[in-house]
Amino acid sequence: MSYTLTSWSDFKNYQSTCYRNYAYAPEGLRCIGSIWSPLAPLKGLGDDVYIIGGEPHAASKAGTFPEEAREDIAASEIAGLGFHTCSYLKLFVAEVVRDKIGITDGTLKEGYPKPDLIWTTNLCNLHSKWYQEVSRRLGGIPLYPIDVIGGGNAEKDPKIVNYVCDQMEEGIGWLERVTGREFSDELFIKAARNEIKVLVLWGNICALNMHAPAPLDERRLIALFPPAMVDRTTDECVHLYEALFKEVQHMVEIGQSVVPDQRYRIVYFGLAHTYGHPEMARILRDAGAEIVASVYTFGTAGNFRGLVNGNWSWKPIDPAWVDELDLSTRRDALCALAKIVLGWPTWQGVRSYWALELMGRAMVKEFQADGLLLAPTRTCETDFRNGYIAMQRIFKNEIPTMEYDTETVDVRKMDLPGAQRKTELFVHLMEAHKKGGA
Amino acid sequence: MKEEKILAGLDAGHVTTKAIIIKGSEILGYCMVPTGFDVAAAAQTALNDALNKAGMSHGELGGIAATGIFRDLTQAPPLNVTQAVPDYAADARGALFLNKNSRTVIDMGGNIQKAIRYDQNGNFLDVVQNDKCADGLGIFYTTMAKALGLSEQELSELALQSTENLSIAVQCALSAESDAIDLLCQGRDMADVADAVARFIVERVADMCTYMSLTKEIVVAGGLAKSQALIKHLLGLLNQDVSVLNLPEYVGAIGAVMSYGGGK
Amino acid sequence: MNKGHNAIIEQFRHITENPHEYAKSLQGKGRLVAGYMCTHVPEEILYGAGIIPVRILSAHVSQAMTRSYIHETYCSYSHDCAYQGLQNHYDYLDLIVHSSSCIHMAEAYNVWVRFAGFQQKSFLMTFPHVLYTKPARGFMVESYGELKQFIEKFVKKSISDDDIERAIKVYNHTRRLLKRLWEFLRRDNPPITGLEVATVTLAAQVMEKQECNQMLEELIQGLEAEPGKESSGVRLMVTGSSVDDLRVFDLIEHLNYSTNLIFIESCTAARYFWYEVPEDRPDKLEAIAEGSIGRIPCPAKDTVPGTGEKKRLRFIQQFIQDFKPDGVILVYQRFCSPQAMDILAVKPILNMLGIPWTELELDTTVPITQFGTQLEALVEIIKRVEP
Amino acid sequence: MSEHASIDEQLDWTKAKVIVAGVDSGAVSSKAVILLDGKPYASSYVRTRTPKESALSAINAALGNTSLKLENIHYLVATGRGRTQVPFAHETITEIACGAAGAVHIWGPSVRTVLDIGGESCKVIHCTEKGRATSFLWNDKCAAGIGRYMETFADLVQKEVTEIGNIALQSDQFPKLSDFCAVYAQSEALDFIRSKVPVEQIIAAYHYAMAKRISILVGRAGLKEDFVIIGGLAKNPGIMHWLESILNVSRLAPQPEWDPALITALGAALFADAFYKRKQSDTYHVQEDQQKRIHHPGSY
Repeated sequence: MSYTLTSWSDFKNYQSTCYRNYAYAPEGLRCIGSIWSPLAPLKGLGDDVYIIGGEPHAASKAGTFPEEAREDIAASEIAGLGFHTCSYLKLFVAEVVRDKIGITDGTLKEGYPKPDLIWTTNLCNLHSKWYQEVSRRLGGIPLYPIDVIGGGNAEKDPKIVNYVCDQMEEGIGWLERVTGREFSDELFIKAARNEIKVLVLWGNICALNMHAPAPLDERRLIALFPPAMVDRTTDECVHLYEALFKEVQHMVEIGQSVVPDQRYRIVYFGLAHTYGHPEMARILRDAGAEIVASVYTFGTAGNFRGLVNGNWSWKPIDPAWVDELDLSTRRDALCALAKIVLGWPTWQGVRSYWALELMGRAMVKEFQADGLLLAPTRTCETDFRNGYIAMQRIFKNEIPTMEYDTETVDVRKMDLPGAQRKTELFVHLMEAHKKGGA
Repeated sequence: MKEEKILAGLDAGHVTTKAIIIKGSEILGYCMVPTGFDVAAAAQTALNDALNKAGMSHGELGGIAATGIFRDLTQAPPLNVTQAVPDYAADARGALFLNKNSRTVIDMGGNIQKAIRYDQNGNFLDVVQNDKCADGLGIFYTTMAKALGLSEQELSELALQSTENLSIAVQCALSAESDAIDLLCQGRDMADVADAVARFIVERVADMCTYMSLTKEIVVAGGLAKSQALIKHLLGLLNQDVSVLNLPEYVGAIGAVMSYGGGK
Repeated sequence: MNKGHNAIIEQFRHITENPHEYAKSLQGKGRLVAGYMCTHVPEEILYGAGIIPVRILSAHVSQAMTRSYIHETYCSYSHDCAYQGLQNHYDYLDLIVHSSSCIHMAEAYNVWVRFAGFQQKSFLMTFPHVLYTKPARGFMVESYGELKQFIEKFVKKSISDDDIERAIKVYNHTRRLLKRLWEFLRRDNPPITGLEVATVTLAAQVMEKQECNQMLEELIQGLEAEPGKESSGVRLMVTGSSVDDLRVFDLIEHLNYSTNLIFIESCTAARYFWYEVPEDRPDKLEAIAEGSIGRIPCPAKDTVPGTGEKKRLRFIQQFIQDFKPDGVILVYQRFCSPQAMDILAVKPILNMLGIPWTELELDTTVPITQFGTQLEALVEIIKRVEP
Repeated sequence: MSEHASIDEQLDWTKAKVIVAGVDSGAVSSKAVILLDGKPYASSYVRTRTPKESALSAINAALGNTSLKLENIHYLVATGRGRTQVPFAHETITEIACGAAGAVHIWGPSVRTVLDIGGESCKVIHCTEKGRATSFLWNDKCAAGIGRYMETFADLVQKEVTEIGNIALQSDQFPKLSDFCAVYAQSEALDFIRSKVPVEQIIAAYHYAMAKRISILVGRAGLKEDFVIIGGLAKNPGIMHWLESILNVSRLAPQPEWDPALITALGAALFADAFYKRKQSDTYHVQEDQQKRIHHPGSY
């Protein structure tokens, strides 16, 4: 019998509340930017700072309003964006162009709520250009991009950690001057500890999937990680994930899972979620094939042991370590935050193919995978789609490996017919592999 | 020894539907018709024509095995299809039947391309398929032949006479077609343009094949396999020995029969 | 034009057509040669250590086979550079150096290191993506220091401040000479064509700079004394991504109407040399960083913190003011996102300046007659051709 | 589209003072238009194999079995992608300028935006009331070949290319195909067979997808009314219907006596007429500048 999570609706409400606050808050500061940037510095300006992150917003808009999303993307191409630019970007800028915003509670608000400032990063060389376009179209919104460089082992490289800390230090000065507000170190340090706590907790929740049966599957993880993306600096967010962590630990103790039939455990490397498409999900479910580990949901908002003397490990970090962290000064908090962000698997895999390979090997081993599903995204600059090509070569001889040809939110570029053929084949290959014992 | 059963193989593909009649390991008759967006009708016509060519009637069939992307659509009455086989499984079996020591088949079909590695019993071990931008290469080859006012065979023969190595965009059929037309408008020799078109198609297929370790004895199936110009380039790009199966476009249909117990 | 500088231009052209032969001739004289793909690599540090940096350029031959190394939605420039490595065209290089560039060129570099045998003879220098902050400057200087240490180990001898200063002066001299060469095109009837200047600039990127400076000085002296050509045609300026396919410039100057290619704002032309490193500074790496920050920014590294402004647009408007083009040609690599997002902002500026423009989408192979039609249509609009 | 040619018997070319012609050597088809003292006398539409050969067969088809010979034509302007391959042309002008001139000549001075959907490319041209092009936008590579692939699609559904446009009008309920490029739309259309989508709906979906892609190009270039559509695909009612409904703008009604595919060739003939008259009155200085034949760029 499949287990149903009790805290499911709290997650949905938290995300919708964040969006409604951003869209309808009568006063306070509206801030947009990439969720790949450290968010805690914004909370040093006060409790009334409402955030929308570009990527989760575009993803949830496409999920909640598929037809609107299709029109958004056409509108962005009419507005002149490149035909091959990132479709998250197109969808996000299109809401500015069409002057309406979609909210995860299913409502569409006419009139795009203009942000007061943009706090972003430069993960791919497009991120800052993404928000340059929003800033330009809304008459010049102040924008601060943090260059996080990324790359394997970055969180252990003092040069990169200091570089990110120095930029955040300068950024805090900029925030004060641009908003005219006092920056409260106390609020910032509390927000920083929450942010680090949520990221570590999420790592712990994901790592529990190493068990058999894995308590959660990728479809649930994808729905449970947005709050950690949209605003992970609040106490409620920490409580949400602490409650979820307890519940999932309990599921492991009683051997329960949201998807009990796990004849085939799949590791998933990719941003796009074509497997979530009803047709693909049906084929996998009918064969008892479940995605138990994914670099996207694990690696976008989760921290793990990571690179330990040359090898990657998806084992979690003890949440208690976060409470004992000495964050007495602003610099301590900044450095701890920089290390956590630089530690994200997605940050490390983008610029270092060797780190991505190590992550792939570790995930296949630690989560006892029967199959590896790769989903390179057609227009995403950050996506490690080159890494997938090499991974396909490495893993093809070890376990069944299948590569989709897909896209984040531009359904026109998803190869759904091909994904269907490849999913059927993927299941046959796993059956043959298991039977042949090869 | 019991009289061998007479079996029919149906391969319902995106662009063409193939039918073949086999008794034991002897091919009696075959026919190919355009699918034309109506799989049941195409399957019916192909099977009837194949039976006529084999001089047989529907009743004498011991069973019909279907494969191809639309295999389940052929199971509509009046055809009583007894078994449906995935296309990659059928390709492997069919290729092995036509060439005993082959271990890899590259199927260059009308809309999709795939490469299959299999063991000595014809069980598939690994399969790679093309991505969306490489869809429709077979259709593109026919379009280009028509654009140059040639048949597909003539396009291949013309390509073999090419003297200069021209490049056209490698992304997809659309950009290749637009670049090929551009070369013509530059006054380029048609043979060179035909050769560039052939090389583009094969480059797209060959690069897909490098994802899989290509075992010795590579054979080629699918409608495009009949064009020597393509095969010449495939040899060059894979720099491995490659041979074309006879009746290359019927490999799937033959494989369907073989995986249904035929060919003993 | 007298035979003198025609011969020199021919020498430059020969080098662009046979870069490998030229590089091997340098090795024949006992010099070490290092390749680079992204122009943020500080060539002065390599040159100071006696290594000759040469730019890795593409060959414009279709290379579908690179789709099993680099995803197909990467720009054709990255595919082509990767293809050159996989085809072992550059095996003779003693070293390749890369700085964290746009992700497409980073992947081209990765292919060389993983699959083309450059594992042991390569160095990746981390480099900032947002250049206009104080921390970025410090990060750059630290990165240059790391590169310097690596090179010193590689050549097994230390690089003194004087070595780097000499290199800075030689490279600044090349930059000044190239600038003077391009300045000829500001005249109404320039003594040299845009295609020839582009050819010389491309050759300069693969040459030993002192030898290049001598040839440039001789060429410029010859051109000083040269009266301009007869009536000059429509003045066209190119701006956009890297273009190392000289056929595009050849086409621009050989349309059905007489046209002059008067400027190319691209990373294989102006963006490569339109700056100087401050000389005789106590801290040489600091000076190189200051020079690098003052360059025309690459679209992948062009965000001014605070305003989110694209600094490159200031340079483009300045070039339009100085070179007075009648029309602008926007070139962009297919699948290049940073460039596509810049073109979006350049078009309104050109419309406000009332300068007609057209876009050319570059790929491995370019549709010459379609481009020819677009360019001639642009000239017809400028010349107000009507029945 | 089948090849055709037509001649206006009432006109007698021997009495004409000025005989000019325009040849549009397109990627998919070649067209020719002959004017006698500015009045349309003959026109032709032939399929292109190679531009050189097809341009000649186009002008010969237009000349037809009249006694008018190629050498009697005072001035001939070639246009289209293969215009440099037309040896008997006095001059070449791009299809951007010719499209604008032809459209304004037919539909009058209110025209400001001309959409030219040829076999290979798709261009949006802005022009003045005098038919002079002021700006244009060419399709990107992913939108190439929409015209050519319409014919390929017709072959796939085993129908005439002139038929499928009307069939597309029969259904307005259909699942959506990818409208990013013709290859995606074609491959997804083939996959609709799996879910038994009726052929009429698939044809309508394909037309909607192509119209949507073209509408994005028109929106990107900017549409100022009045709006006209020329080029071979303008004869496809399905594309026209969806294009107008997506853009929410109606084009000026097509002129019954003018096949939209011939308008660019007409524009070339108008240019030939103007250049010939100017050459007579010798007031035109740009002349020698445009005489320069095209030089073939370096080898590949």
